[in-house]
Amino acid sequence: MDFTVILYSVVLLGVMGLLFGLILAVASQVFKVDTDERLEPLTEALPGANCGGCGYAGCSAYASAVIAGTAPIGACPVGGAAVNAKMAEIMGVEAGETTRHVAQVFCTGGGKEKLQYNYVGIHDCEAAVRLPGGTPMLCSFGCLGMGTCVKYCQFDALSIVDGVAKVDREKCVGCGACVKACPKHVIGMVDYDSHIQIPCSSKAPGKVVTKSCTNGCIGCNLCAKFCEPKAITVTDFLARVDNSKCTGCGTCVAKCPRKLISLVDGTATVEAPQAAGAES
Amino acid sequence: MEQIFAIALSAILVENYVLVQFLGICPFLGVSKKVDTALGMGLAVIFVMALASAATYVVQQLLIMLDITYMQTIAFILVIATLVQLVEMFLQKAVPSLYTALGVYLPLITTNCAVLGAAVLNTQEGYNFIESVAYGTFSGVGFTLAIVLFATVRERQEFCKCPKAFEGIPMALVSASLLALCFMGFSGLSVW
Amino acid sequence: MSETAVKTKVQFDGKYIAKLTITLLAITVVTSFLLSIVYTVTKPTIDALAEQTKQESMLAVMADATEFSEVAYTETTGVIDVQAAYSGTELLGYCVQVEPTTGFGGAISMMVGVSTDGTVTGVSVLSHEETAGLGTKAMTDEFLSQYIGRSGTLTVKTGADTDIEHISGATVTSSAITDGVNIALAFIAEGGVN
Amino acid sequence: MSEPNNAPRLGKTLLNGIIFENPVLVLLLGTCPTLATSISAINGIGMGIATTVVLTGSNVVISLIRKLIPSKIRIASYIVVIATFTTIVQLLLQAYVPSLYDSLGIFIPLIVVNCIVLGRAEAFASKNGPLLSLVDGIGMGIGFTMTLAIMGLIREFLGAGTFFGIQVYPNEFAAMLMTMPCGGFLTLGCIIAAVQFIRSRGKKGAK
Repeated sequence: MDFTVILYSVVLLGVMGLLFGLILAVASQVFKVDTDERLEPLTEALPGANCGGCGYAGCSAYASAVIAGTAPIGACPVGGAAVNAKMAEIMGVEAGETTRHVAQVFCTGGGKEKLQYNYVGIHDCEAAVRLPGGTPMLCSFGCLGMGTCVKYCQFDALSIVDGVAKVDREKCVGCGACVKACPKHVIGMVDYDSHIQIPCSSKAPGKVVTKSCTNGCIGCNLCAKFCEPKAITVTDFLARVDNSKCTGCGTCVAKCPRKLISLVDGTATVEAPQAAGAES
Repeated sequence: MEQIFAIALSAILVENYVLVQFLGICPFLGVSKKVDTALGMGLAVIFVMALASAATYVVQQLLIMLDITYMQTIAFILVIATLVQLVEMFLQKAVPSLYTALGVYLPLITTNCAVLGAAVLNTQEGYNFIESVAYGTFSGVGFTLAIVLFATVRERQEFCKCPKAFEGIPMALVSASLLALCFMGFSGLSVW
Repeated sequence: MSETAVKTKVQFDGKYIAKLTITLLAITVVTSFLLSIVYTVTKPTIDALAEQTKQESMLAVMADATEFSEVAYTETTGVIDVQAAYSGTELLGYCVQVEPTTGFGGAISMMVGVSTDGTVTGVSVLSHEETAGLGTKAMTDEFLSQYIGRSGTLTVKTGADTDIEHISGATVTSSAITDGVNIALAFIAEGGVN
Repeated sequence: MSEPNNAPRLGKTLLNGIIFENPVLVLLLGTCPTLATSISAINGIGMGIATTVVLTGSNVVISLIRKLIPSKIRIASYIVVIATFTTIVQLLLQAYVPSLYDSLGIFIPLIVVNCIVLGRAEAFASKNGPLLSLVDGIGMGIGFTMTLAIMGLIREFLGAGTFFGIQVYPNEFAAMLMTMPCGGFLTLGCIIAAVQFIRSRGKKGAK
């Protein structure tokens, strides 16, 4: 057991360790990025999906905005209450409450058989929308069903089911990426606990809609007339529901001649699609 | 001088680090979604590999002098890890956008088989100082060539319609295998 | 990070630097200490094992030798080590360890036994990186026994009058092994041993 | 420092490593050794076992010392610990279990640069207790070995016509390409595609 080998190796590695430790320490000072010490735990608390639901470029951008005070605590739709509590505790501020939002597709795909022309090209909505009339279908407001939103959804909550986009309400975290992505703007954010849904975004008059879609809204106003809490308003041939007023009584579901309005698994009402990026 | 050219040719084409020697595949698959991040990663790897080859050559001479060459792996790894940490700090300060884009793959350069592979191959081939630095740099260039080529292919893949199961990584791997096939064509090209 | 932040003079807080350096130093010292202990403990056994495998491989190529001794030799490329083989006191020949680099996967380390009259007494492969199932087919005893009794420079041809019948699918490996044998034969022929 | 009622978490971490977060198929770490050593099933399994040993050991060691290391030098120290651990395993094997060393020997230096080891050390071991890290190491190791074995079988069968070394069909018909690098990429791609297909089939069934 000659000790020179041990001595040499320990000395060599020790010297190297010392030297590199010094270099790293000095370098970490020279390259010190002056960050607020709360930034690290805050970014840790956020889910880290960088989805942009809070309206910022990513979790670290949102975290630094919160520290700079320009962003509210509860703006992270993905994290929900758990993240807000953690963020509030790090920032030493009480947490603002948040209502959970999910995406909803305002189209039943009723018009996908009635086409102006046969579209053969890149299987992508953004490509199809650039052609004359903005859509191969007769109905110029409907969902093209080519899955751009599916590509943008990081949480695998969107899928194309027989030609039209469908949202998986449980998986949807409400980040709003699909709302921005859809070139036909048929996807909007609604409250998770909305009672009914009117899945249509066609602003065309009745006789055009009857030709271009099997169950599109023709703006007949029946649902608005029979809704006691006056939750439904019809503007340019399209019915929209205000979630806060709707009590989920379901009379409009029975009244709608096109069988368009339906209960969202029996408990929820529909609210007008808001602008992208849900604010708390 | 022609020895350097021979090394360059072999390191970039004939024995390309990623596609022929299977070194450095993790960042190759992980960072090649966009060409600019791939290029950023490639340049960082070239920088680290050049410095690492130089530093490890000096360390190897030290090890031989003290006759403790069994410490080779540890000493090399320590040098490379420190170098990568320095690059990480520098990027965080100077180019934060590239730093966030590279994300977890920057520390992974440390375990990047390519960097340690270059250091170990340098000692095996018995190159002198200039040759080993040249070998390190040119294998970094080979790595960058492979990763940038691959990134351009992957960017175009976003719009092609491929079977659901093959979307994402499997499709990338299939195109990587075709790329490897092309690079196999160079194997007959031995210069010296 | 507003623009008005004046370029603050970089202040070194010593405590942080010390903490960092001490930790790294501690880690490197502890790891190198542990490693060197294990190395010195295991070194004798490893050397003994290596010596033993070497003896076995030499016996494989020089069956009736009883003991081997180090021999001084002139450095030639491809020759790694040479040992004289004796049975009792009478010199039988030399065991030449060669490493042709023309293998498919890389270097192949081989032991070639050459008797005093310059003919091959045996060939065995010590280590290789050939592809399993392909290159290894050229390392069977049946293939290696072709070299026994041969001398001069051997060629691998796929014709009738060939010295060595190569294995289809393992042409590169069989020609590499033939190179190895040629290196050994040439080395002894030129009296590499002084 | 025993965590209360962590039995379910242990099981979950173990399964996690094998299926849900399989290091190669899902996390896409450690692809270098996977492609390099899966030329034959025996090589693959050998590499898998060697990696499991080192991964488990270094996971435990790192989770023990995780509190002492400041974040700026965490990579340097972790990788030095891993490298030391690997070399010690190599020396011990070489001295005391030479037969095993002959088959696994060439893989061990490869493990130091295996992204899984440092990946798991940084992602898991530096945040959890030694017990959980041990289980995670084992889970990841088994997942890695399984993947390598499957890859090895396919590439060996297609590329060299052998099955664990036994010649199954004459060598002339074998596609030598599969043992080459491009075969490796292709096989890994198809396996991951198969896994994605099974998982998407599973989801559709569940909905």
